[in-house]
Amino acid sequence: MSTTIDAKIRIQLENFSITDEIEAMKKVSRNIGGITTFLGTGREISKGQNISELNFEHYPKMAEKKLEEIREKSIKDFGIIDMSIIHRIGHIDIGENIVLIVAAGEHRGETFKACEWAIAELKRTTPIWKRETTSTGEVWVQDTP
Amino acid sequence: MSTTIDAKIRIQLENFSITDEIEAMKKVSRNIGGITTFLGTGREISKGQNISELNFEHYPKMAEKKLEEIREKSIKDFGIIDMSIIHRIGHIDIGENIVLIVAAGEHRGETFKACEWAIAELKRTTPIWKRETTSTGEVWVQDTP
Amino acid sequence: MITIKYFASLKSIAEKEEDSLDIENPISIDQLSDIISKTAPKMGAVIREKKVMISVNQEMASADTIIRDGDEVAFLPPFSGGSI
Amino acid sequence: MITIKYFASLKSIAEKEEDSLDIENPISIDQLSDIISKTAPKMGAVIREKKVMISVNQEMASADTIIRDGDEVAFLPPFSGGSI
Repeated sequence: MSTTIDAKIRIQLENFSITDEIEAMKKVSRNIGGITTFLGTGREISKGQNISELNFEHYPKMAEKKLEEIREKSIKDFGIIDMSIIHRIGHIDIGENIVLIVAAGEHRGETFKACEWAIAELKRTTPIWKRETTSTGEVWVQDTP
Repeated sequence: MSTTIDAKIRIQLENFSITDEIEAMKKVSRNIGGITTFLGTGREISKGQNISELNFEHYPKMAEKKLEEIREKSIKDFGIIDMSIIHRIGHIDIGENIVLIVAAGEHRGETFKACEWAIAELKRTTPIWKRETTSTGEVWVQDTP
Repeated sequence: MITIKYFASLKSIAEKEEDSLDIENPISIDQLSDIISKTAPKMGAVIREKKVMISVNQEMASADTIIRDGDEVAFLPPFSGGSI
Repeated sequence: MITIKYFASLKSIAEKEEDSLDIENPISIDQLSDIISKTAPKMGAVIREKKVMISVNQEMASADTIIRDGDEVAFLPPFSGGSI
């Protein structure tokens, strides 16, 4: 777990600043013309049930490795300039930031494609698990809606 | 021209904070699960020429009206929860923020689609013009690359 | 009175940002273009070559759109969109 | 010594987070699963029903992947992705 804003891949307990992450990304190149960002936040309702809190657990080392693979493949396959991926773990309240993907490129088309692919790939390949707390108890969420 | 962060459509001289805009968006609904954001920034090079500065001009009233139309159509056609669009005018340095589109939804798919459509539609329909200053002078940019 | 507005690159072609024309109306955009061409032939050429879009009261218009006293007509060069 | 790790919902099924097995090796994931089933039948059932993915040294593995002394084997329930 690292909290250095220069690290392009991070899994951390604390919140992140989207502005700071984008400003860090802008420093990578003066040719960046478009930055597409996806932010995942904690929703209040899941399958009709009110959620009071979320908890995230990850497999250390493997999760970071998968995120780095996603970053490298995004740069290579979509021709973007750079990408950063930050995922929080531990306790997260409704409305709080969970995951951030920042895709920067010369033109906007590739940044949308890369960002959308990266979040789907993160959900598919990165060992991170979510536990939802509702009025009926706690449950590990096993599907990817 | 308004600078109230609650206004979902703004054309303004001053910079904006992406974090503040996203936090304002989160307040709209506790069912927001995904927020896709597009940020357009000033690139250093355009068609092989070094750009030293940018200037933006808009047609007041008409530009705001077009942005509001884009916002309303995005919400209606893509089923997102809400969208904000902010465009700066006047002098803008390389690397600075120019335009921000924030699309918030319950699920990520519609937020990517709405955000990508909105920036394309903004470029197509909104009366905003860009003047680039290079070593050979100033030129109004008339194509949409 | 019809208000005419020029934006971006058209300001230097028209050599003004705004104009007020005290002309007989209603007339079509096409007829207005003829009137402008007489006093500003360079601007007339740009309009004739369809290098600009035209709005009436902030809505997109076409050659046969009718304009009336108090209307605001704007000549709009292609938009740059302000980003990539 | 083979290190075994359980995550998320599997921790309560296995009733532990980590285990160290001093077993003869190299063996396949399939053979390891048999050994686990003997001492932890509920966990064995989950593995047999393919409700989990398995990694060896942080890379995805399959039933015939061979594991050796010092390897880290992890049982991974379906990922939630942590967002929408």
